Amino acid sequence: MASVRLRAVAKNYGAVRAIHEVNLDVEHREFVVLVGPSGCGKSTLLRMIAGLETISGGEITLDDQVINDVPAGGRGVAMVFQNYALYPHMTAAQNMAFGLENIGMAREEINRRIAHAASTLKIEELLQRRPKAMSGGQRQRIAIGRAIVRDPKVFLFDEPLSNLDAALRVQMRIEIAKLHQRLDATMIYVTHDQVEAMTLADKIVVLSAGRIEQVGTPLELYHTPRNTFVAGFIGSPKMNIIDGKVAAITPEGVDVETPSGRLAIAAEPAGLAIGDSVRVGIRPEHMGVGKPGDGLAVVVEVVERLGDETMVYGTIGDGTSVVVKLDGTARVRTGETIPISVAATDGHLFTMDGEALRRTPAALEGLFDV
Amino acid sequence: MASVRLRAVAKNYGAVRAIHEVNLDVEHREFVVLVGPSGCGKSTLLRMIAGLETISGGEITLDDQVINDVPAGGRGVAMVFQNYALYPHMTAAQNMAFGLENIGMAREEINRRIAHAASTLKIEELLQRRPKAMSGGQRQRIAIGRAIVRDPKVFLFDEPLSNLDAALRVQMRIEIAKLHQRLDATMIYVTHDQVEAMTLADKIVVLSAGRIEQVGTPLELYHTPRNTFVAGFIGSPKMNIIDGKVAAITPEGVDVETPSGRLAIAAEPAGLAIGDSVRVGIRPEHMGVGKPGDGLAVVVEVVERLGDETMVYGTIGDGTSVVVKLDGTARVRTGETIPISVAATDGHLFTMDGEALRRTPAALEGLFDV
Amino acid sequence: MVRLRDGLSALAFLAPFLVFYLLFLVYPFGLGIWISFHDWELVGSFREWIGLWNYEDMFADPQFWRAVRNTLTFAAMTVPVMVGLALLLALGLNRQTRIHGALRAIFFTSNVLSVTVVTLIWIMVLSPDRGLIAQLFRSLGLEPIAFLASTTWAMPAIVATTVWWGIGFPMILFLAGLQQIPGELYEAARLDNASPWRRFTRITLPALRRTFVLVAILQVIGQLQIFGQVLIMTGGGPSQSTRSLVQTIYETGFADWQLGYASAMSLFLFVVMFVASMAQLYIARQED
Amino acid sequence: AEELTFLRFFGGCSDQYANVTDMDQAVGECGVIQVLTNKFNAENDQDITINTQNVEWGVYYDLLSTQIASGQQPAIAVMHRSVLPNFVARDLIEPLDDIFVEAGIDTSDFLPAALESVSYDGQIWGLPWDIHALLYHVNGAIMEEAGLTDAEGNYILPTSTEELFEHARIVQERTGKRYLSIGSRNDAMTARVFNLLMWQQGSGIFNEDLSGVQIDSEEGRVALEFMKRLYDEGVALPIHDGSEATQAFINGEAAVFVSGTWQVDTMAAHSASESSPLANYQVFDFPQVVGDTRATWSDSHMWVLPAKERSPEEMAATVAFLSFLNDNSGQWARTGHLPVRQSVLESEAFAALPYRTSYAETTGIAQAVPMVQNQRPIQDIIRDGLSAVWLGDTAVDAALSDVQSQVERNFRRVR
Amino acid sequence: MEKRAIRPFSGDTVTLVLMIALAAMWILPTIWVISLSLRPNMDLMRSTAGLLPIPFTLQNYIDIVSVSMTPRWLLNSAIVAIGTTVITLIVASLAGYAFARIAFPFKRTLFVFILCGLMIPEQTIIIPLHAMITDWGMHNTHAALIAPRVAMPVGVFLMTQFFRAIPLELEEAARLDNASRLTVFRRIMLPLSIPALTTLGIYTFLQAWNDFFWPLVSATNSNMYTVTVGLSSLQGNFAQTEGLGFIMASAVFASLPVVIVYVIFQKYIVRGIAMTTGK
Ligand SMILES: Nc1ncnc2c1ncn2[C@@H]1O[C@H](COP(=O)(O)OP(=O)(O)OP(=O)(O)O)[C@@H](O)[C@H]1O
Ligand SMILES: Nc1ncnc2c1ncn2[C@@H]1O[C@H](COP(=O)(O)OP(=O)(O)OP(=O)(O)O)[C@@H](O)[C@H]1O
Ligand SMILES: [Mg+2]
Ligand SMILES: [Mg+2]
Repeated sequence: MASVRLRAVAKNYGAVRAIHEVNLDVEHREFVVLVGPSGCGKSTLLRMIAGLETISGGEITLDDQVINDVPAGGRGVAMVFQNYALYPHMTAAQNMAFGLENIGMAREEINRRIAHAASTLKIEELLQRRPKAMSGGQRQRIAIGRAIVRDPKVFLFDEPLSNLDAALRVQMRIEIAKLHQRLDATMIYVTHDQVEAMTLADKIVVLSAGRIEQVGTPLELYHTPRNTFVAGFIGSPKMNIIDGKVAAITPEGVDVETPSGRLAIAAEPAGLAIGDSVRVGIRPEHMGVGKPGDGLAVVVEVVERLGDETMVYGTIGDGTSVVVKLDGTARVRTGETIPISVAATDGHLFTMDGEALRRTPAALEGLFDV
Repeated sequence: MASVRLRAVAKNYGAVRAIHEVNLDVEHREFVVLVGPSGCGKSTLLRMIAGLETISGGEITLDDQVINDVPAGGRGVAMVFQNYALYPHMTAAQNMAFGLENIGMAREEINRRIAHAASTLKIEELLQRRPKAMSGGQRQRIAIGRAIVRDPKVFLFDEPLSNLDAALRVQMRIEIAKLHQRLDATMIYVTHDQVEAMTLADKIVVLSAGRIEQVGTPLELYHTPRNTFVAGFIGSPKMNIIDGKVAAITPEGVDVETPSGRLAIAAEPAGLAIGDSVRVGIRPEHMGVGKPGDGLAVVVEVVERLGDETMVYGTIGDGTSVVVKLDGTARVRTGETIPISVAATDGHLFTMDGEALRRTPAALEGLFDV
Repeated sequence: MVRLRDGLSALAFLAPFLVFYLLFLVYPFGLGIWISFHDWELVGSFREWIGLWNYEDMFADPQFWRAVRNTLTFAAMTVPVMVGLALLLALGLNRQTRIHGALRAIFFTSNVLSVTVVTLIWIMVLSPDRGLIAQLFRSLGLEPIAFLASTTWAMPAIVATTVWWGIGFPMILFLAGLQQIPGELYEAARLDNASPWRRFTRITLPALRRTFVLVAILQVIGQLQIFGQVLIMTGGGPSQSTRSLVQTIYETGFADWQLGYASAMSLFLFVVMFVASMAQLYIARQED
Repeated sequence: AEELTFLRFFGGCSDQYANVTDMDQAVGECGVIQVLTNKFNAENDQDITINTQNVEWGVYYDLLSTQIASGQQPAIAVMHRSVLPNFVARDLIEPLDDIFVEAGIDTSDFLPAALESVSYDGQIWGLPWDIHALLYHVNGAIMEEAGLTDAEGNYILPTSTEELFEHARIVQERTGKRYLSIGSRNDAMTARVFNLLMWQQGSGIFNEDLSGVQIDSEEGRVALEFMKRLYDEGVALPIHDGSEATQAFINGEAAVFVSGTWQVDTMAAHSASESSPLANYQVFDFPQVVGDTRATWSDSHMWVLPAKERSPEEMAATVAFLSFLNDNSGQWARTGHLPVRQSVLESEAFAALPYRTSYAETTGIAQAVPMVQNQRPIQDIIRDGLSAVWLGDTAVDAALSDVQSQVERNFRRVR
Repeated sequence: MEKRAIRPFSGDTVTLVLMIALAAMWILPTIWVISLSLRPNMDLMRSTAGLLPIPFTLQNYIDIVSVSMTPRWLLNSAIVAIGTTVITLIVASLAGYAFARIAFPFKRTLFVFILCGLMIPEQTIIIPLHAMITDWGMHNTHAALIAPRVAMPVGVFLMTQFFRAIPLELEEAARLDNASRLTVFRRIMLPLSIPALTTLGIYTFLQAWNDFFWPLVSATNSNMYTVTVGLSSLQGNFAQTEGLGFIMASAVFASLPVVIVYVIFQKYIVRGIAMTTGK
């Protein structure tokens, strides 16, 4: 059992408030990913849980024990650092043993644990090497190994893959996913890479400027972002946001008049009146080429052909840039104007201050059934 | 006019041959992208064209003038470096002016050119800043500006975007594409990012270990890779390569028996006999969930849900890893075995030493019509 | 073609320094070896080739050996104190606050004073009737010690002066070394339950090994060259107990006029220092 | 206009005596020579300027040597008789016989001892300036307090080793003061006293024909044992260097100060001050403390012309200054030094100087180190080697043989 | 940064108090000497006790400026130290550039040959150097005090290391910009190496200013003394007795320039040291 709960946790650096009264529940065996733009407080939050940073306010509990004042070493959490933080003058085995020696564990038990971790991570042949003599991926594994041998209740990862190259990153990402399946531990993972977030998380926490914007499963965030910040942050290329005015309220949702045409969005019109300014959000992958005169008129500026996909970068009437993702054989040329159609159930609607309007049940149907 | 021709160009570093007699034609106004794995010689080739590296053998011509011995400054080429290589102690304007001052250009002409380049790149308000006071993207633009003011016949780019973050990379990529459309110049561009290669290039050159593997348009390389190296290099996630044996030769192509099922591939069976070992190549995006018992049986290990797409990592009978790209709502779970179907016209066939067999006309139909 | 052009421009860039280097370092060094084979006097024109006689004389000269012994003793007393204290200071002052910065500046500032000023200060501090320490002794009801007049205390007094003078530089070297240790290592160690002492012995010390070797080499080389402090503070006394090798070289050459003999001694010093630094480098290499 | 560099020790007081040309205001060695220089600069009619370069005397010869070595010889320099042979042997200074004749300097007016001290190899190398010797400076107040006075109130001085230690004991007992103040650490006084003690036994550190060293001898042992006993019994303080010993005497910490003629004027000045603990200052010939030969240590100062190219004008200017100095050498005697000219010795002015009668015999008993090369390093060896006995814990025999062998080594390098 | 707090030893107040105490001990002699320099000589003959300059006088400093040779010596020191620094910076950066950036035959050999010079201590060559300068008749000149210091290879080594760390692309960009070697050196490399030049400059300045042995034997004319030698010439018996305050004032006065240089540039010194010992 290892559940972590944050209650109104806050952090001040001098006069600067880095974290604003955050509440968060992490359940046993859950894989929670913290995402957000640089400087939003991801690392700070993680380090407070680890005990590396004092807590300015609120309470952190681990299995219902308040751990605010428990020193880092005693919390039963292990951390994998971005730059690994391996002890450079110790071999891999010594790196792993260090923490166990510090608590006076018997030599045999230490060796047993190292051997076990090494076989789990397939790093047996690295054990006698120093970090200097290892590749980035190997160091990463040793760093994880150092965490594993301590048999922690909670694993903390602070952007553990960001120093690796793209190919290795994918591979290590999958390894961490497998590790999570195998180990009986809770994991809290910081990243700014939203693919990592989407693929690893049971639950994603989107932070912005020290506050939680939204917590949910990857698909919840993708399909029902609570505001334009989350909508823009989750999904790549990011969701197109187009300003418009409410033209009609229909049983299926809201019709919006945009500078380049009218769009129907399957969203609840709660509080809206005709003529109100609103923002329409449409993901590039939900756009398609429609019939002439239909949907949005987009002036094509750049066409990128990626093989099975074609990315179209264009603008609409008021100059807003939009990105459209079409299939690999789409016939589009630079300079032409193409009609872009969007299914009403794929659209999102936001108020001018960015709050999402609830999508209709029709729009959500089937999305979370996987 | 600015065409670059390489004839049997070679480069030795001491005893190491970095480039093996490369032949390449770059036409006027063409956008040629060099790709290949790290260390394959992309930068070396580019730097030989720039004149920063001596040429150990062969000839480089620019507009039919041999330029082997012309010093770098005199070739009329400009280069944009990976880390920008802006002079840190000079303002943006001084950076741009430096090269022009060195050839003794009149002050007014220099100012005119800088003003013009600045308006092209929308960097007017950056001109008096030092590189330190700029963001990555802004620096990138200044670096391009420094190239533009020299009014070069050929632009060389060595991984110009690799230091930028993902979002900025996309934006700058588009700007470079627009720039190419606007300027009357030939561009040679090095990258290891195949998305950049696919989206920017008129012509891609795939290098491996100092040799050219294949030259062609992005779609040619995507649809008709000449060998497994190119097939693996172009497309993301990379093409799955599965070993098998020829089971039948049919009018439509070749049937291959793989460890996890039989696949039909629309490829010319030239020289193949039943029972020969072959390799089948299938791109993840061309795989779909088929009927039970049909196609390849894939054991699912990890499922990554990216919103509108689902990546499935699994293995087939002989342990080969495969990646399958399904749509966002695909119902797949870790641990289950799913039947993966592939259209015969989407498959590629290679001999055991990696040479591609020609795809049938039926397979290629319509692919290059866009 | 290119190589030739590069060669010429390299020559142009190097020439100014090479002129100085050859003329004022290489040539004198060679000349020193040449002189050491002569009975060569400072004044007048007497220069007679005597082969190895200066060296024979040197190895048989008890004065010379006394100076060597004093010099080695001095280095053996100074270097460990210097290295140890510098490390302690660096550890204690490795924080980026104003007060720590000010303290660092205090320890470093004495480093920029010249040897004459330093010795002037310390002659006064150590003076038995008017010195600072004497005042302290008297206030404690003790009889002040005439440090520089005592064969027992003169050397330690010079060591103290030297440490006071020179502590800043090794301290800064250690600070630079400390600051290159990534903070994450200590965080990892904290999560690993390491006590402060273990953090020090298992993380800090190993990480400082290179700095250690560097500091030690610099100190050994520097302290073997002790001259000004001795010349000014004790003149080598009392009764030769602090006479150093460089002082002996100075006096042999410039007071006794025997440049040949002095050259032989300075080449001996060179060899000692060379061997000492090579030995330390070798030890450092071994541990890698 | 000629500018001459004038290299000397005797202290730096150009600031204190800036523009003073009145000889009456000059006190001490430094004052006299400085004011003389000022006077010459002010009064000579050939537009000659003398630029004094004063050097602390401990490093004086190092500096003179390096100046000569680097071709930067001063026009005129001061020199001791003891180092003369080294400079003459290497042709570093000019012979002066002809110059004296030309300048009309009358060598026959020089006292024989003075003439001897500037002569070497049959030629004259310097203008004699003084003869200086070790004296017995006495703090009369302490002597009186200790009761070491005879019926007429004259101070009782020792005539033997035993008497000396007896006096020391008495002073210690009756006044709580030390008997002797003497430079004992890093101080040439050590070697001077040792030479003096050897001579009082009718010996010397070299044998008769200067072919050998006889420090490690019976006489040497007696001398050193005597010195050791001084320190062992607390008669003198071993750690005092020259200036500390001086200071101690001025502060009234010791009854007797062993130092040279050069201190007479200074001590007299101190004593003259009302509140000074140095009261009733007197000075005497150095008493017989060992052996049975009357002797005290002496050396002499002279002015030499370092060998170098001189233009006739420069030479003329140099000679003019030399003549001026010779004419005024009587002034120098005021410092306490013994005069070098017969005419000065017989002058009324000299006779009027205080104390001179109480050490009148010194001229007669003064001995100087023999005219051999390398006296300076040799005396340094003696200084350092012997003081190890009281500063360290070297045994007398070991010290003697150590010094003997070192001096022999040095002697070998003489040519 | 707060993170530093967890490094061993540096955090707690006990350490801080200890450090402050030690620093107080360290600075005490200096304060005392400054205080002595502000007291009248006559007063000091009686007693040197006390840390405060009571009675207070500036007379010693006035004497230095008006009557003593100290200003002259300061001028000599300044000429020598600044001359050494400027020339060293020029020749060392030129040579460092060649070693860092130009390919030429026997480069490695030559570099090693010059590094060997690092192993030769100043003291070893002073005797022959003296003989050599004597033969050239160059003693008692500023040039003789400057030249041997310029010959020290430390600067070349430092500048080579520094230039090597400047991205090669900058130079390549300049080559594409038609810049000659000299232009690259002057307009790109030199401006970029200002931190290194500052460090080297300060180091050279301090070394030259504090040099003792060489000026002691080469500058034998009191007009040519540097402050170090001049002060030591004052320091005889005189120091102990009559002119104590004056001597101390001279010492303080002579140290002021270096201390000021240090205080102004201290962050470069530290940075430079970190730079040269990094990795
Ligand atoms: N020691 C500190 N002192 C003052 N402010 C700090 C400190 N550490 C972090 N901050 C501030 O707290 C905020 C959150 O920092 P944090 O490191 O948690 O961001 P992050 O989300 O991890 O960013 P990144 O993605 O760049 O790692 C930032 O604004 C940062 O400037
Ligand atoms: N100066 C050099 N000396 C020796 N070998 C070199 C040198 N420069 C490059 N090489 C070698 O030449 C080969 C090609 O290098 P190059 O830099 O062109 O690769 P690249 O394709 O640009 O790689 P990357 O994608 O990592 O930039 C590599 O094997 C490299 O090790
Ligand atoms: Mg972070
Ligand atoms: Mg490259």
